[in-house]
Amino acid sequence: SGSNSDRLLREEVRRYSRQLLIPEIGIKGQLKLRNSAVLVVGTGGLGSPCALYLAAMGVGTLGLVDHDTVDHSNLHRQIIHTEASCGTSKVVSARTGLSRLNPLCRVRAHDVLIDSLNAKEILQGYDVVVDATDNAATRYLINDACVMLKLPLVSGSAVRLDGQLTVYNYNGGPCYRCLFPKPPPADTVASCSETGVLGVVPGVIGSLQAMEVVKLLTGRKASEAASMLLFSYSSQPHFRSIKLRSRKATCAVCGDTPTVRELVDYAAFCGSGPNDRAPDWNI
Amino acid sequence: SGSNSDRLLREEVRRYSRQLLIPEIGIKGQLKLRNSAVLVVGTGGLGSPCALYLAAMGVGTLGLVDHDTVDHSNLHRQIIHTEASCGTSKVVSARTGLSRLNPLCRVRAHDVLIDSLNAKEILQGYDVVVDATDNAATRYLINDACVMLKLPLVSGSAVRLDGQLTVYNYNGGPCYRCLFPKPPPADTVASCSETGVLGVVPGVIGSLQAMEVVKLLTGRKASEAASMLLFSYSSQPHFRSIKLRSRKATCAVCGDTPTVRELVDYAAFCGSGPNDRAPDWNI
Amino acid sequence: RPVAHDEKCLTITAMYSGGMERLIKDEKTEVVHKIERKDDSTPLMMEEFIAYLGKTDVAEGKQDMFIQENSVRPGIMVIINMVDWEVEGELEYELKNNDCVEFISTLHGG
Amino acid sequence: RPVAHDEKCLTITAMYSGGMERLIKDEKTEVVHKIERKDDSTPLMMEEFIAYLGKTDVAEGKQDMFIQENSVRPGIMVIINMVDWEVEGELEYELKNNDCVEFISTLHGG
Ligand SMILES: [Zn+2]
Ligand SMILES: [Zn+2]
Repeated sequence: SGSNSDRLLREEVRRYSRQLLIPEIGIKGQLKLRNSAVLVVGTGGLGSPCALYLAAMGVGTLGLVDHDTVDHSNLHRQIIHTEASCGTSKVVSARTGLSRLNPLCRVRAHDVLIDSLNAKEILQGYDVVVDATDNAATRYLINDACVMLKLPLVSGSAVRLDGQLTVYNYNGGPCYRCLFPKPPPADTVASCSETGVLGVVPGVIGSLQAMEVVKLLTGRKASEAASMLLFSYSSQPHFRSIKLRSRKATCAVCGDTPTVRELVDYAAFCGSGPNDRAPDWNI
Repeated sequence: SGSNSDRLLREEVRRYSRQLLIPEIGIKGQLKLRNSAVLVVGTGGLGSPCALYLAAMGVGTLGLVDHDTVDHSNLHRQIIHTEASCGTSKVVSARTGLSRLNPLCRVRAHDVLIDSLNAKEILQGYDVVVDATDNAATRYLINDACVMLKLPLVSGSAVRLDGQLTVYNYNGGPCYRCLFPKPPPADTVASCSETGVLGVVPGVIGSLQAMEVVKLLTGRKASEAASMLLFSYSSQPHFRSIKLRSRKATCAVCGDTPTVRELVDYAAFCGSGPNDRAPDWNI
Repeated sequence: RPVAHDEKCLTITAMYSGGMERLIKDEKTEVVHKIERKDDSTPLMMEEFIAYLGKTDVAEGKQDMFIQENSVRPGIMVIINMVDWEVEGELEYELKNNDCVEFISTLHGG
Repeated sequence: RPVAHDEKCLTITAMYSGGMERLIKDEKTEVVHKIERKDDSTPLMMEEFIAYLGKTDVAEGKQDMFIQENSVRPGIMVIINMVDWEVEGELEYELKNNDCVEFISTLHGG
């Protein structure tokens, strides 16, 4: 819309004035956000606050990927959606929420199930990828695609009262496979549908994912060592930060002699795919 | 609306099913949320995510207090509001946002500037008060009113890249005045309008305020020691938890022989009131 | 008082979270172990410690949700004193007195 | 190596955050101080330490934004080794070797 890549528009100055005041961000940082494209995979509990804050803070282009529709049981945590959008496409509902908040944000809605065939095409052209998905198979898929396309990956997860947050494949740090070379047995993996989640838990982690994206886009992240943030509603203190290993030379995908050179069948690799859902729980 | 205080309605079971699955919450915890009333003072950067998550998770009655109108420069952090609501009342805009997300939540909009004359009347009847305001005078006012009405206070703040979170006046812990008996000199106090704030910083703190409310309402908080959570975008680790003193026997308001027995003139006490705003910043 | 280096007894805290606690007897999240060594020159390696926890802490019938092929099963992170155990040598790490070893499930939900 | 109790030199770390760093020379957030004592029986009290920081760390002309009436000015929190200084005795706290003392502005915005 006529936006110049090295100048802020008058309406951008008005909207982002409180961020322009911060030396760490300033005009330079705000321009970096505006000229960046971020892909958020999953518009559920994590993707809701993450996408809202990224759009609010001024990321110029946001991609959203989801194949699901909004359900009433989502609304206790998925605050980008609405009662009225129940039954409709999540990415369309999320795009509506973002445009209500910030019409300056360009939103690309990918209303598909991300898989080995389309993942690289979807990720191509983005500067950062956010993993806000809900199953192990898709987490390995997105990780491997990010390694192949050399994209940093902001990975969050939340189940019950606990959450985890890590930036993978960035600045000599590990990828998801470096930490978890073998997938967990399918019967040990718990999803939010099966085991529940307190609404605000993905809220906290998803907001922090948006913060990690800002750190990546503005350059601050380059000075930080690889770490994983652990969060729990039920522990004291609620947050702990764990020091992580570097990239593993023997990693199957990001190592020195990778054996995984193309995306594979991740449902087979994990013994369970993104559509293997437990039945809804009833009283 | 015909809701029974010891049973969940069918539509509540459907909406909150993922929380009912968590032993820590369950039907008992969900009923406690549903039968509670929480007052959120301030519908800005902190109040936006806090109110959204409280409504989403099933708090039955939410009060909102704000006298301000929505401005474009709010929207980089105040995600409950919309572009279309610019120029209109913040509490009305926030109520619209909450009803879009969860029509089961009863919202009371207090479209007033909270002050020494109306504070106790506004706070009366709520179970927990959330301080999501933006100035020292209002923070002392709300604290003193909470002490007088024996209400726990979930206090959050965010400026630039930093945030702080504490629960005051609860279970033998300190009140705000126990920690800060004297107000800071007016010229050392920075507001978000003057010094800016990164959008996601109040997002993180406001979400955590919602979590503290849930801990208070469900009873978990009773087993935790008094602490203050410190957050910074620019520190590693981002979160630290500080052990706080107990209630101070000599505190002017919550002490054994209080000298402050009625609400006072807080603008005079602090040398600066809620309406003393710095001029907007221009490039 | 500081612990002398020649003691034969190691105090090690095992912590379980992120869902791991559901594999542990009484769903405990923290168990302090006092482990006697034959003498002070016999090291306690992580591999041996994991096998020991499988017997002492893990609930009946859930051992193979904890241990697989002499290590923890895939999907469990091991953190030694707040550091990813890979940095410390994984199964070859030699436990020191007062170490804290955490076992955390990877979470996949969102 | 563990520090012996009879040393005359205390190593104390002062940290500044939440906006406090803007009162400090070069906006430093962390300054490590080596403080010589006359002898090992002369305690270093918090009141003396704050006066000392006012001279060494605080930028020219900003002293009265840091110190008021022999203590820190209202609105500054003091944290000793992650604990609110009121728990530790405030101005009467006696500093120990390797203590970490943080000065944090209270934030009021939202
Ligand atoms: Zn790797
Ligand atoms: Zn008090």
